[in-house]
Formats: sequence, C-alpha cells, structure tokens
Amino acid sequence: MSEKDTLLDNLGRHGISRRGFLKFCASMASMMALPPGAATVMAETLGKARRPSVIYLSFQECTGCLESLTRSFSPTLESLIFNAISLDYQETLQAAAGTAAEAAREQAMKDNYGKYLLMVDGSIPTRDGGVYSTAAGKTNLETLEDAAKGAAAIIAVGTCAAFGGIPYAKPNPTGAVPVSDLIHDKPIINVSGCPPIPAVITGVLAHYLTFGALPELDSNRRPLAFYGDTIHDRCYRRPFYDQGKFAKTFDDAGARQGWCLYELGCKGPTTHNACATTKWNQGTSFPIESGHPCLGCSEPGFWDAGNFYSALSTTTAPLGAWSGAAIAAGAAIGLAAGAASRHTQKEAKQAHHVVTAEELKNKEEQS
Amino acid sequence: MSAKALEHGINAFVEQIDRPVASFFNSCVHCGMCADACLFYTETGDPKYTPIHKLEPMRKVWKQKFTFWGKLMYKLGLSKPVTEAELEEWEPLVYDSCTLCGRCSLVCPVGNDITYMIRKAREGMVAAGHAPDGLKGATIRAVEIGSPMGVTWKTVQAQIKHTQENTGLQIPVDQKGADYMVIMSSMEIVNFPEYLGSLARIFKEAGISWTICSDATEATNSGIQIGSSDIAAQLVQRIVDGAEKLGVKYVISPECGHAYTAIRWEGPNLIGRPYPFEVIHILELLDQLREQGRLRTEGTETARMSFHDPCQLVRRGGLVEQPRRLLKMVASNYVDMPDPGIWNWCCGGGGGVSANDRADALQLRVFSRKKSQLDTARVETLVTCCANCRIVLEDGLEHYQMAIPVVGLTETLAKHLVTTPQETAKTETEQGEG
Amino acid sequence: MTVNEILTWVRGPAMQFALVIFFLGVVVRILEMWLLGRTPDLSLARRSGFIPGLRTVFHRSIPAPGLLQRQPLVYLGGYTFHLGFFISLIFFAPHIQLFYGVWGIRWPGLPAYLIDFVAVVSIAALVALLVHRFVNPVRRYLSNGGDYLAWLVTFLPLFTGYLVAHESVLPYAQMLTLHILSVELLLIVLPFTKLTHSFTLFLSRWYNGAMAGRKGVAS
Amino acid sequence: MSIHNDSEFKSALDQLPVAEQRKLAARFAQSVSPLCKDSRVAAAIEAGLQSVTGDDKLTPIYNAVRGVCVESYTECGHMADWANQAGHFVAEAAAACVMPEVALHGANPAWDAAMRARMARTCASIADGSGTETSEAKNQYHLLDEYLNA
Repeated sequence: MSEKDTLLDNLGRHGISRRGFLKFCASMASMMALPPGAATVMAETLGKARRPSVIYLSFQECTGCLESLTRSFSPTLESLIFNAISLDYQETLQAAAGTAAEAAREQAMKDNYGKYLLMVDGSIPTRDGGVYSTAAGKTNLETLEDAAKGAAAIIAVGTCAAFGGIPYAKPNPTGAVPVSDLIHDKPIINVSGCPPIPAVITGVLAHYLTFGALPELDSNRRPLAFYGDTIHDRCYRRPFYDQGKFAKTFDDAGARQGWCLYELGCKGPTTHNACATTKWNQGTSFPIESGHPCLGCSEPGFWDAGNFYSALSTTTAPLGAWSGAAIAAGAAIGLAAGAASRHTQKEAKQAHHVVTAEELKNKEEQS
Repeated sequence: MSAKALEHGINAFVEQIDRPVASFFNSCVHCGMCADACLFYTETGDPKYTPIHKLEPMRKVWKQKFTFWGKLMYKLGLSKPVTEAELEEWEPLVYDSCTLCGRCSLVCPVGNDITYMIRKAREGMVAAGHAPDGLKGATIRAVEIGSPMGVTWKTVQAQIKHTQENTGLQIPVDQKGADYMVIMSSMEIVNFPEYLGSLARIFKEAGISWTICSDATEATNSGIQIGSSDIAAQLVQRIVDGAEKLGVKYVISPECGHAYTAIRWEGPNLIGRPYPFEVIHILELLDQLREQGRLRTEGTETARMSFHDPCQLVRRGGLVEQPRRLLKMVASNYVDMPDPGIWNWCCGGGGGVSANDRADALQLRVFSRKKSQLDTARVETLVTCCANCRIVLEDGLEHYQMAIPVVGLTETLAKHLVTTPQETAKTETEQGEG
Repeated sequence: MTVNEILTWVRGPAMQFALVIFFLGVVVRILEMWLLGRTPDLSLARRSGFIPGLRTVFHRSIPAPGLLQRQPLVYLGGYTFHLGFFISLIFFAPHIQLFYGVWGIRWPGLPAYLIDFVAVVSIAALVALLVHRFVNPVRRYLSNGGDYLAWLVTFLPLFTGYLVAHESVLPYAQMLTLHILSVELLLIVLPFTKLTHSFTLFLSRWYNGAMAGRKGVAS
Repeated sequence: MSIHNDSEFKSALDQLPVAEQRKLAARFAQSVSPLCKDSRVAAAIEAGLQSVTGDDKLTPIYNAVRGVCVESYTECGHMADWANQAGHFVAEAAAACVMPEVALHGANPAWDAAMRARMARTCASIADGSGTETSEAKNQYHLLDEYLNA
C-alpha cells in the first residue's frame, strides 16, 4: 500500500464496497452523535484521506490496550482504519528493532513535524528522573517530551496513559503520571478503559481525519460521544435496580435471573463508558451481560476506589480500627473532662455559700 | 446586688448540676411541648413562660462549665458568663410563673424532668439574692419564728384548746412513744383549724396512738420553695429532732403539698441521712384505716363533688388513688374534672407563688384553666387536700365569680365519721387489728 | 481531582474522619455527662425506680393526653421523619450493603419505590416542621442557630439521598458524593448539637421514669 | 330543754328547718360581729336576722360576703394577723347565714356559722395575747336554748 492511496482505495482492495463504507460512516456518525449530514461529510473526507503519520509510544503498560485494538476482532472496518494510517512507530508491531526502529521514529517525527498524531499507551514514571522505564537508553519521560513537541495532538490510549492506571495506583512506587500531567501545550484526548473499546479509538481517529479536530470532550478529556453516559444509564439490567432486585452472590437466584449487580460491587453508576451500547467482541456482550459487575475501569483512580466486589454505598477504607482508636481517644479525653468536671464540682462545693435568714433579711431591706 | 452575690449564684448552679441535669439539657430538642403542658403558657400565650426556657441561666452555666464545646467557646471568649441582668430577668420566670407543678416533666418527649431542674435553679437564684420578697419574708419567719405565717407554739396551744373544747377530745402533746406524730401547716392553724379537730375525731375512732410535738408543729418548708437547701435542711431537722425525741414510728404529713415533698422526699437528702421513722401522708394513713375498716363513714354529700389533685401530693408525691377512694366514701355524686389525677392542672399558687405578692395578678389570670375544668365538669363542691390549693382556689373562684365551696378532704371525711361509744370503738379496733 | 476520585475520598478517608469525630465526640459527651455523677436518694422509695424508668423509656414515645390534639404537627411530623429517617437508613438495600461491609451482617431490604415514598414523606415532614418552627410562637422563641443546624444536617442526607436515587439534579456520582458528605456532616455535627438527644434521650427518660416511679407515679 | 354539749347542740340544730337554721346562724354570727368591721358582713348578718329568703335576694348578699372571706384569708406564707383572721371567720359565719339554696346541698347554716364564730373567738383571743378562755360554745348553747324556748 502506498502513501498516495486513499482510504477508500485501500478498503476496496480488501473487498469493502463504497456502500459498506458509507454504512460504516453512518454508524460512526450516529455513535458519536454527530449532526445529520455528518455521515456524508465523513464518508467523503475519510474516503479521500491520506494516510496520516501516527507514532504510537508504549510506556508503563501491559499491551492489553494494543491487544484490544488489534486482536479483538478481524478483519473489520475498524481494524482497517488502522491500515489507513501510517503507523510509523510501534515497538510491538513494527518489524524493525533496535537502532533502526529508533531511526524510523526520528525520521517520521522530522518528516511530519507538527502534523503527526501521537498515541500514548501506558503511564510515565517520574520518580528518580524516570529511570523506572527506559527504551533505547532514553527514559519514557524524555521520549514523550521529545515526541510531543512535533505532535498535532496526543491520544492517550487506555486508563494508564489517560489517568495513570495501575502504575499510578497507591503506593505508586515509580511516581507514574498520566500524559496530561506532563504535556500542557498540546491537545490531549483520553480514550480511557482497561482496555478501551476499539470502536472508540476508531471513532476518534475518524473524527480527527474527517474534521481535522478532536471531538467534543468531557471534563476528563474523554470524547463525550462515548463517555457521556454512565454504564448504569444504558445498562439493560437497570430496571432491576429501579425495582430493588439485586443479585446477592454470583450464583444465587437473582444472579441467574439477571438482576442488578449493584450489591456485588458494580461501578456502573459512576462509570462513564460505552460498554453497555457498543459492547465488546463485535457487539457480543459486555461484562455486566456476562454476569460480572463493572469495575469502573474507564474512571480515574479506579484501582484505588475500594474493593471491586463491594457496593458503591460501602466505604473504601477500613473503619473498625479507626473507630476503635477514636473510641479509645474519646474515652481518654472524656475521662480527663470528667475529672475536670469533678474538680469544678468539688471547688463549687468548697465555695458553697450558705444562704441564711439573716442574709435574706438584708437583701429584702435593700430591694 | 453585688458581684459577690452573682458569684454565689453561679457557684450554686454549678453545685446543682448533676448527671440527670446534664442528660436533660443534652436531650432537649426545643420541641416546645412543655409550653403546652404549662398553664402559665396555655393561659397567657406568652412563649417566655415555656418551662425549659426558665432554665436558660442554669443551662448556660452547664454548657460553659461542663461541656466540651461550651468550655471551648467560653475559654475563647465566644460565650459570655451569666450576668446579673439575666438573673434579674429570669427571677419572675423561675419564681412567679412556675409552681413546680411537674406537668411539663410528664409530657416532655425526651423525658426531661424540668421541674427537678427548676427546683435546682432556685438554689442559684436565691444564692444570688434573686428571690421574691414575699418568699424571703416567709423564709425569714420560718427560720426565726418557726412558721412562715408567724404561728408560735402559743398560737398552736390556743387552737388545741379550741379544738379540745369543740370536740371534747384530748389532744395529746409531747407523748413519748406515741406511734404517730402530727405536724401541721401554718395554714391549718390559721385558716383551717377544723383539720386538727377532724384528725382528733378520726384517730379517736380508729384507736390511733398519736401526739403533737411542741418543738415541731410546723410542716411547711419555705426553704424548699425559695430554693435554699441550707434553710430547708434546718427546717426539716426540727421535725426530725422532734420525732426522734418522742421516738415516734411515723410522722404524719398534713394536707399540704410542698410540706410532703419537703419532709417525705427531700428531707433525708437535705439532712444527709435516712430517718429512723417513716413519713406518711394523712391521706395515705386514712386510706390504710379505710382498708382496715377503722375509718367508717355514714351518709353522703349530695352535691356534685370533684377532687382537685394537689400537684405535690399526686403528680410529684405518688398519692394518686388514695384521695379518690376516700372521697368516694362520702360523695355520692362524684365527678372527675378533665385531666384528673397526675394530669391535673395546678391551682396556680403552688411552689411559693401564693407567698409571692408580685405574682398575684398572674396567678389569678392562669386560674382560667381551673375555671374551664370546673365548668366542664359542672362541679358544685370542690374537695382538695392542700391548704394552699384551697385558698388559691377560693381566691380564683371569687375572682371569676364562681360560687363553688372548697373543702378539705380530711374534714369532709370527719363530717361523716361514724362515732361510736368509746367501749365499742375499742373492741372494734382490737378486732380490726387481730 | 475528578468526581470519582472525590467520591472515593468521600467514601474512604472522609468517612474515616467523620466516624473518628463522631465516636470521639459521642464518647467524650457521654463520659463528661456520666462522670458528673449523682448523689443517691436517701428518701424511702415506695418501690424501685428501675422498672418504672424502663417503662418511661418506651412509654414516653406516646403523646401525653391532649397534646396530640394541641400539637398534631409536631407529633405527627416528628414521628414521620424519625421513622422515615430510620427506615430509609436501615432498609435501603445500598445502606444494608454498607452495614454488611462494616459488620458483616445483613438483612432484607425494602423495595426502592417504598424507600422512595418513605423518603418523600419524611422530607415533607421535615419541611413542615421547619415551617412550623418559624410560625409557632413557642418554637420560634426557643429556636437558635443550633436548632436550624440540626434540622439542616438531618434534612440533607434524606434530601440528597432521594436525589441520588433519581439523578434528576446531578449525575449519580456527584449526587452520591454529596449524599455521603451530608451523612459525614451529620456524623461530625451530631455529638456537639442537640442531636445528642439520640443517645441521651434514653437516660433522660429513664431518670424521669425512675424518679417518678420511686415515688409511686407512672410518668 | 337545755343544751350541754355539741352533739345535743348539733342534733337540735339539725331538727330545725333551714329558715330557722339561717336565723340562728345569724345570731351566732352576730355574737362575734364586733370582731369584724366590714359593712358587707354586717349586711349579711342583718339579712339572716330578717329571714331574707329566695336565691335572687340571697345571692348578691352572699357573693358580697364571700368577697370579704376571700380577701381576708391569710395567704400561704404571709404573716398571720390574728385580729384580721378573727374578722375572716366572722365573715365566714356571716356567709353561712346567706348561703343560697342551690349551694346548700344539705348543709346546716347554723352549725357552720357556729363553728366559724368559735374560730373567730379563738383568733381574737390569740390576737389579744390571752389565747386562753373562750366561752363561745357555751354562749351558743345558751342562744339556742333561748331560741327554742322562746
């Protein structure tokens, strides 16, 4: 495939018709809640799009996000979108290795300076000068700062890049931070999730390619089109929640009847993602549909938000020891206060003024 | 008043605060229900008469001296100490508009015994010199003359003589080893001398061994009303000394409300030790005699009679059933007023209010409650068993132009007493005791 | 900090803090009250005050004769919001989960629509009581800042709780955060306001009943 | 016939019709009336002596004299003035003479007045410091004898 080929040409070679592509655009547009007519624009623009240069950097990550993006299904329109881009650097996918790979990255950055898209996967360690994750003798920190300079925009793929993820979780030994903590002068879009939904990446790319700009984002810089609603809002088990029907264990009658998993720790009510609508594995299902509560993986700090299997209404910190300590401290203070009160009483008793008839007489005369 | 006096007052508040008081103050939610139980509020509609509000100075002292937050605020100067002006403002609330009737204590949803606290608050008020002149005068006379009304032993002797002449019965005086010692309220000496005669006749019939003690005839205790435990203890001690000297088994508390509270419930605590004798109220004794068949009556009153429950005897004293059982022996047309028994409304003159001239107008105003009770039950004759209630009732009835006679329960019973020749009476007594 | 991180903080450290203040406060308040002591009553009791005291602990929940007619709103409103508060606290499934998480015991909950109804009625009762506090001469006269603070911290958990379930004002996470915060506020404020009646009430009633009972009066 | 003690005295009084009881009550009150200066009391005694009957006439007189009774009570905790207290009992005795029919309920005005008059006499004796001999009862027996034998 040559750089001159359009996306449509490329799709055609894979047996996808223009009609099929239009359908894809229409569904993308509707998924992103774009205005009517956007699908046509998208089809036109996207169809003619040249392969933009994309540099994909992997930092402290598990490759799960990449797995999700590349392996979850094939061959579909979504995966082919990736074919439409010029993935100039991806350590895992590229054939080149070592100095050759690094050279390719340098070259691409130089050639497309100011135009390439930077995709980041994983969090960046900052403690001790960032020594906890290095590639080719450079810390992730240096690599990111370097690569960010010439990027048109940065897409933080997965919760680690977006919000810090697992390396960021307490006690965060490497001082890991998300991209947005380090880069402040470039547009950043967070595609969170552990892993994120492939269609979301596709959608963001399609949007960027079509309109040359990032889609509308929420306060966590996530595309609103995909993260606007909570899992709970769109969950097919929602009626059970409203009726107060909850599965108490994973194998009780309630669980078998598909009742709400709130009490089993479902974080759906506080988790913004599109799982309940786009689903996974080609729309087969999503965790709740498989009988497992949502972990809230697309939300910041989800690893530290308490037990996955405890309801949202429970506490995320142990209370027993603290309460015990408070009672003990209270007892100590209370005993001291009681002793002080006793002392006050004793003093008052000693200072007791005896009321006498004589005194009343004087006062009666005075008044 | 001097700063010294204020200091004494606050010190007395501190002395009075104990665990129940702290619990009560902690529990108050300002629901205002106590106002609806208090005739000073229900009859005037003035919210300053809300019972719990009458305790504001003492509550402030509690807060500043005994609570975590209050102590902090006090030390930071964010809450100011109780002032002379406050005590002056509260004096009429604590003395003129509270009869210690205890009705508020009965309704408080969180269980606060507000009356218990007002009694205590008076300790602080009097120590600070903030007691009404009328009560001061009564207290001075009680200490110096032996009676708040100036009754002396000589006066009592005159009444004894009068009674002996009228009844033809000997009134035993200073008889060592008698079972019962009779004490009286000054009111009974001054206004209702028939009480003594009634006792003499009833006891004669019942074969009771009794005596009067020339050193201790006075049952009332102005110390309780003004709120000075020092003086109250002194007055109680006179009775205890008299009873111990004569070696009696029982002291009979008379038809007087606060005297019963003083000698029966507060007395041992005031003198700091239990008594070697028991205190029994005259109605308690009469009811026992009735049960034993030693009090027999004949004939009945035909008027529509009702009983006014004196607060200190019934609600605060526990003599709930006895008065009605006794009265029904002689009242064929007995009727209860609304809110009978422990729910009765105060006459308006208890707790020292009637001794306090400043409260006269208010006392008459709140009598409207009693009037409506009497009107509702269409009472023709009102019976009670507290000399103070009796005069306050007469006063109120006169003020509201109501022609309802008020009589004492003991004398009403005595009026219908079955009198038997001495020999027969003795035999019957012996049988009764067997 | 994002909403969810605040929520996590509210569910964790803030709750710890609130409970620490609550337990500390309650224990201090109980001890400082208890240790004031009480001199024994030397007068001869007609009977032991213990049982009458216990009787009053329960019996005082019943309105005194005639007072229900005089103050129907205070009584009915009071019953309603107290009951409603405890029903929604104890029988709402998510709350049961909370207790289960802390103590390891759980019990059947009530359907959400019933809790909903209870909450609405309780909120209405609280609002009515507030209005009554403004309007009734005695209650207005007695009221101070503490009364309104106590009202607010009681009202907020019910009100925010209702809104959590309905998500009409704020999204779930935000509202849940506010709800838990309001509960924490209640916990922190409770030991230092008139809300102490929630535990001293039993002692007060017992004393009242016992003191009257030993004299032979059922109070 | 001659009266020697209270039981004879009372049974003799009880046998009389109410109108005569009133008249006797007035005589008993009259004998202690110098102890009270109030004109309302004098009016009531006079009405008794004149055998005024009918509640419409008795009620205003009764109310007036009851006013004296209540005013002259020594209230609880107030210093007793025995001369005044004697006056109080005279007023009470006078009130018994003019008690309206509706309020009688079988009471005996003469007996009531006699008892009050004796109390008045006792109070007066306390007031003048003698506090000893009172012969009011004998005087009343004599008055009754006189009346019955008239």
